[in-house]
Amino acid sequence: MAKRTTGIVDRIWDSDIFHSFIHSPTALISSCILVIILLTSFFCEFVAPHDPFTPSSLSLMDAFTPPFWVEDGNTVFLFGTDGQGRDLFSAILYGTRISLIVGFSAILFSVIFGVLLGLTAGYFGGRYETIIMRLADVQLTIPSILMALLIDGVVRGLISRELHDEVAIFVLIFAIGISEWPQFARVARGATLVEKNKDYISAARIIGLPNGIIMFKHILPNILRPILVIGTIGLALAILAESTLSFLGVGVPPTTPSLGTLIRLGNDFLFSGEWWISFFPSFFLVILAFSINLLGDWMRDTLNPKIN
Amino acid sequence: MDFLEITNLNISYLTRRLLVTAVQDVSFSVKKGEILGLVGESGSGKSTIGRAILGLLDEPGKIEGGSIQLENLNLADPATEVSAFRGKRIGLIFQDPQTSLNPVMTVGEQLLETIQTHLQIDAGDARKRAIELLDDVGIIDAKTRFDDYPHQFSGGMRQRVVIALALCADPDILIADEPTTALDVSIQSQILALLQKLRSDRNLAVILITHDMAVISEIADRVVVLKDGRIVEMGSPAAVLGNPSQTYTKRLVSSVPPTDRRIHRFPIMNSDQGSAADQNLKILNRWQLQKNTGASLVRVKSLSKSFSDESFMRIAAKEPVHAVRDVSFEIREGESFGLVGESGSGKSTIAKMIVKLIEPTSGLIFFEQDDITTLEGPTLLAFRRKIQMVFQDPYSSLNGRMKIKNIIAEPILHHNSQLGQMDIDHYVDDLLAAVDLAASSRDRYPHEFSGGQRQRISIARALATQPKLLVCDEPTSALDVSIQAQILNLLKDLQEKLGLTILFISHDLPVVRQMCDRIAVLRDGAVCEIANAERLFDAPTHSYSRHLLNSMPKFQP
Amino acid sequence: MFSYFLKRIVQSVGVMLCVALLSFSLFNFVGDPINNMVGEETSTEERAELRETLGLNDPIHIQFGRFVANAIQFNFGKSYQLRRPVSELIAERMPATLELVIASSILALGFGVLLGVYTGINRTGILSNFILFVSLAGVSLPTFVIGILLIYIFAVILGILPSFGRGEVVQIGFWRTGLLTASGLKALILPSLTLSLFQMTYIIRLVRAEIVEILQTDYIKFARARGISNHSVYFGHALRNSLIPVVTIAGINIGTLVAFSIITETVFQWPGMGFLFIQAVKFVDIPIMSAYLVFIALVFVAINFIVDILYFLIDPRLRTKNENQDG
Amino acid sequence: MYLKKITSFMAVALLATIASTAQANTIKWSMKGDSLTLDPHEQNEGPTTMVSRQIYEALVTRGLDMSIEPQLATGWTIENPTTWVFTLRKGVTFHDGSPLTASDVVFSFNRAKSKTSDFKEYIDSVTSVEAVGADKVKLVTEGPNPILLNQISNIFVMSEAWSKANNSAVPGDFNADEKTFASSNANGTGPFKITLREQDTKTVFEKNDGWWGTVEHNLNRIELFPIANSATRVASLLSGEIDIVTDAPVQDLKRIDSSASHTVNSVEQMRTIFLGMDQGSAELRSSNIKGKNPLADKRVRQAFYQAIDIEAIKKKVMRGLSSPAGIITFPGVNGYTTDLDARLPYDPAASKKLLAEAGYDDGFDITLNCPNDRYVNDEAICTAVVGMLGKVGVKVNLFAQTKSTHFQDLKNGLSDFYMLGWGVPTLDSHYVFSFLYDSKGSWNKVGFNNARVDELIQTMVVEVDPGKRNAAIAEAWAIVKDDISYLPLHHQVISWAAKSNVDVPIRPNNEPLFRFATVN
Repeated sequence: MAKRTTGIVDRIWDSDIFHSFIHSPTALISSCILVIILLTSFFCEFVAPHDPFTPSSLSLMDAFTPPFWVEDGNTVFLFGTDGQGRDLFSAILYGTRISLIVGFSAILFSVIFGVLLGLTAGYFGGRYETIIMRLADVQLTIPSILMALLIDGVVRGLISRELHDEVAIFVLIFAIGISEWPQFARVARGATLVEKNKDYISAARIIGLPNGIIMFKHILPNILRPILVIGTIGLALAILAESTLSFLGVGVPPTTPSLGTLIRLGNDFLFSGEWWISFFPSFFLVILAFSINLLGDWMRDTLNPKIN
Repeated sequence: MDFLEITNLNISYLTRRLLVTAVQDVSFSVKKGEILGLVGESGSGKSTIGRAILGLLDEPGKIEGGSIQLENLNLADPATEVSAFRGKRIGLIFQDPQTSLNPVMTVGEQLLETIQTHLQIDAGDARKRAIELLDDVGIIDAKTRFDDYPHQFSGGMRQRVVIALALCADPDILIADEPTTALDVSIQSQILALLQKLRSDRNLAVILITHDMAVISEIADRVVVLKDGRIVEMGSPAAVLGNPSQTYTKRLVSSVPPTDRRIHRFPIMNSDQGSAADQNLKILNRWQLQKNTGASLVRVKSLSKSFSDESFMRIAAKEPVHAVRDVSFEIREGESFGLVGESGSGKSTIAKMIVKLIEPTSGLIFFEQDDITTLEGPTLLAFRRKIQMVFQDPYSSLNGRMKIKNIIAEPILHHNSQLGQMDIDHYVDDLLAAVDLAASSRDRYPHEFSGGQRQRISIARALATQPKLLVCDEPTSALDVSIQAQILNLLKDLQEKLGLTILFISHDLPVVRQMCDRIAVLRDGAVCEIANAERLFDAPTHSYSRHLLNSMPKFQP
Repeated sequence: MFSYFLKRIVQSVGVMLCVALLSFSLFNFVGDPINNMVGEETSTEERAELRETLGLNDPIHIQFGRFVANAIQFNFGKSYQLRRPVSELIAERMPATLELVIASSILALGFGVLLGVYTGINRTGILSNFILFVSLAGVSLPTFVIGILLIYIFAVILGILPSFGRGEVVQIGFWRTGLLTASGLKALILPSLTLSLFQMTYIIRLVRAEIVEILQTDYIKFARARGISNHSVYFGHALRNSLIPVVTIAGINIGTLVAFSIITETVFQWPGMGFLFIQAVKFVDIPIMSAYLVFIALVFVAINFIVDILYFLIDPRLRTKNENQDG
Repeated sequence: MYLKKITSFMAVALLATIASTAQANTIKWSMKGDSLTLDPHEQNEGPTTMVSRQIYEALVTRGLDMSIEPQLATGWTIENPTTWVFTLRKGVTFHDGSPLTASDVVFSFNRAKSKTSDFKEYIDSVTSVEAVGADKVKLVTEGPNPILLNQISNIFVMSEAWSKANNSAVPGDFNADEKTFASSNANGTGPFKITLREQDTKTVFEKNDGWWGTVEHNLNRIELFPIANSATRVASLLSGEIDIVTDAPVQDLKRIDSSASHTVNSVEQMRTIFLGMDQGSAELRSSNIKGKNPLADKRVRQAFYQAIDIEAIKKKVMRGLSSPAGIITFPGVNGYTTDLDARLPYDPAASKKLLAEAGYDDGFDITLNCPNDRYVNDEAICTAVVGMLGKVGVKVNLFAQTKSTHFQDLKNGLSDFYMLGWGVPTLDSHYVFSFLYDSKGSWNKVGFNNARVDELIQTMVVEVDPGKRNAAIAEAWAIVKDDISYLPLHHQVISWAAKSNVDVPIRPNNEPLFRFATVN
């Protein structure tokens, strides 16, 4: 019966992946949560009840309003406000967007970079491969967080402090991205080595196809699955890395806070009873990372259980 | 009653979409001291039965009904603690000796462990017994090999170790699941001999599960033929294979390549697919046929290839492995030339060099008049067009992410890009027709096809450039005999019609005999003898050729 | 085998050189080293003089050579910010970090492998599913959040564990240890737990995946077919084969812990190198940064080397030459 | 061998644990940063002096009530306006047992005047120091100095013999990283002596049994743990690991106070927080207004002033722990009056109007430079200011950074609009004027330049008749207040949080005096 399927829709509907997806509660729930978070945060201008980042719109007298269900909280500020009278709910939406942007761009950067190097290294082999892979080793020698800190430090040294705040985001993206590429390069290379020795590649070469076509038309589509999986898990890690750096105060500036920055700012109020200021951003961060991880976990099990 | 009796066994797998019945109403029995052959093509459920007896069915396999009576115990009954009998009364041998031993334990450890699990004897005795076992299965100087790790044994030796392990608690019955499929013929014959010896020495009951009629016909006392989980017929090999009563068995038997004579085509009985012979080949219209002069198409002069891994970080380089040593031969237009040899004989390496996948270390290869090592640019492209290849593994030889039409159209486009979309589509259809595939296949993906169909597809792809030389590297060794017969027929037809020259590489002597006009026998990368097929099989001159032919299992119904 | 190790050593040296080059360029190209060393009032002549005496006019490769020579003696000059020799600063804080890291690696590896094997063996059990779920949550919790949480619960609400510092320390030679006093050990609990949690959950998942994969191999099936008891199948066969990847993980794990100690130390006021490093980054204190970088690299290289040796002990296929000529 | 090592470890460990357990009356003290050096002349910064103050003593000092009282000197006579003679206390010994002599005092003054000393400014008016007999010291100043006693209360006395023996005769140059023995060791005459020093980690003081004074404290031991992370600092106070925190974050005071076993003491600190507005430059660096300087227009400065809702800042940011300021000086300083300290009313409407009059109907851009780790909630205050100015149409970009770089920028004149806090160690208005209003004042970064004020400042220096001098001060204040050359925010209130059973009297200069502390 599998043979009769033709239309793309049918094929998807029929595919085991889709089937196991709609039959895996975790995958469904997590992806629903993700979709919601993505939409709300990317359209936060329209979703958010307030605009938390134009100072003139804030009123200091609103500061430290607790969440609406706590006494003397009100529904104007669902999750209450921070020390500047900023609506936490809105701030979180905006913050989430920044975290996501940084996470996505960073992972995209490292995927492209890593896969390109890994693919070519695996395909051409020889000296080139050795060099690339040694580079990857050296890169791996420097843990991501440390790498990011270093780069941030270097940038601080190179450009003026005012400028630094403006480029902070790009520094973050680059820093996190550059420190993640080796794992993609390794996986891509590994998969390439496997595919490269399969007969369909030999066939392609006997036909006389140029290397470029063989690599990108034949090999690349066949090694995307593992990349996708570690990419997803990498995304969660990237987001956490971003928030960690922001927490350490070397991330995005407080004027446009990411979740990590919000947590850092709220952390000062942890003992003063204004628990919500640090709680909600942390909560959102964990939910975000968690649902991405759940999805990645499910992918790992269905797409290819082999990689770890 | 017999020692092991299986009655109305039903086994089924519940997959996501439907309940697959793997085994249906199977009943047979084994006596002590007899070898029962379970024979059938892939999917016939023969291995499933083997596993079921040991209660080792893979998830989600389940015994639905029937009984497996080991003397007074019903192993099929979930209540009985089957694991208590594993290894103790029933031994199991796996197909691939490479993977069935734990790589990080010495064979000694594994033997001792097994022995002491079943027999209450102290380490000393256990060790003594282990070494005896190794002796029995023919491991030379077992005492010292005792402490070696699996990877230090050759494939044949490993399989002997596996057998020794299966015999640790000397069980009354041995289930051998394709015990020789992964091995070379010469080793295969030794292992089979060993099984026979053990059977008689220890009065073992042996269930031999295999797809290889020849093997069955050689050593089985009784044979059970399975198809789709049902028993087709059973009895003595002579009776069942000699004059089968069932059409399926007939077809099966008839598609086994005979070793003693060369037949023109394999008789395909009520085959679901008609053969290319009946219909006229549309691709002929495109094919510019020229008379085969019988002049030499490929000339190989003292060809050598040695592999040495050079990574520039390495301090001490290993000494290179000589895969091919000073090989010379020529292939004439229109003939089909065979390269035979056991694994590691370098036959595939030679093929790769001829199709210019890898470069020779030394020596020359001429295709038509030009030295292919010098080719590049347009001349290389022209060469590529004239020589194509069909590979062994039907699963890895097609890009799973591409539709069939694109797979086949790719070489066409690459070699004459001026063709319009229409022409290409027609061409693809014609090619599909040429290999007896429905035009509807064009929009499907490889995973939707069976192994045989995939081989047809890769043949179609190979034909797409209208090559002169078709290199077939073990094109059928991954297929069931009946499918193999069809593919071989197809190749024969195409060669006839299209005047193809074929370089046929195989380890399977009967197949080679059926396919090839001239044959080169290879061993450790060197040519032993080159001769006409008939001559070689009737009167081999080289000792190794003789050895090969002798150890090749004869299918004599 | 010897040549193998020789090769590894050469590679390690190569890696170290690369890292050295990195931190060297940090030194020379991030800001003007002179400016970082002297105050504004220093005259241009003095600067030129200093530049000469520091050999900043020599060709770059000579400078690099000198840098490496110094680095080997772990001489990275003085901290721009704290105005003290970097080697001294690092040496002062290293024990704290190492004790923290070692403690948490023991936690992470111990529990990680244990639970990993457990969940790998009974894949369907409720408990193991629970463990997996929790572990996934663990991978999603940023270290600093965990830290804050633990402080809040154990130090503030329950008040049973210290929330900062190392407690009473004992000086032994240059090493200042907190492992020998009750309060020192108590102070170690929260930070090491915080630090290990992320890695632990990570290891659980990796080990599990490994075990699951191995349990599907032929030799495990064959072992079962021989009637080998579950117990020895799991611990005799599966575990031993899963050791190789576990060792790799362990290696990387420890290195990562060193890096992540930065966060933990900030949250728990742990007087270690990470804390020092964060300050260095904020003040662009290049000497500390590059020294720390080299140190980390050293740790990693050392670990990798040990891992390689362990491979040899675990995997016979590396130890003995492969005599199998067919296939 | 190996075993031996182990056992010796154990022995040490045992001792350590015993030591740690067996202490009556210990105070565990914590603050954000550590003292940068133990050398009392090497570096002049809050925490450093706070530590030195417990170990070292000066000729005169300020008591709990901040009034000048004798310490190492029992009394002094003013022979003529420029010559002071101090009589030394008898029977004073250093921690190493050696007695205090006049030559020690002379040595210390010269040491404090040496090039590498960070305290030389305090006594740059002192031209000569000499011993008169064994127990008298004569100070000669250039010109009369009404605030000499204030100044010398910060000059600690060291042992000449000890310093020379440990080649610490001159303080190391802190900025050039010269460390001397005295930087990490101490030998004073004070009520406590250092027994353990781990920079940035732990410092242990023990009771000096040989102290000359009458012991009013009941401590055997003080342990100082610097904790940078304020959350951790509070946590450790609440969890009882720390007895007193001398810089508790205001937002946590409520919670700390609510805990039964803790108390919070607050007092107005001798520091006023204010904003500087560059009115001197021809053009602002960070503004979109080119060719002229909006802040040069008093109306604009007043608009800024009246746009700021100081009460909101007090309530929300400072949690009530601040007192709004009208001038940059505080009660207790000579020249302070409550009338001067009254603010212009908060009035956004008026503010808008003023801007319009000045021709900035739709405001302008400007950058506010702000420290983020110097004053109580400094960054939060700035953020609030940004919001409030935004409401009257001035678009302020906040640039907050760590104190060292903030002050650098300030010193290099890179800041148009900045936050600064000012204390008055001498408790005399002159200190404020000479630094902030003198046209050549080293901290006058707003380009305030008023000939009359410069005159008056001169008067403050030379005028010995208190009446005339105070008149000058009053006039000066009137001028600068009217000019709104700075935008005063509030006087900082400092709060110490401690366990209820620990009593350390709080002082407006934020310096604890543990010799008055008790534990019960």
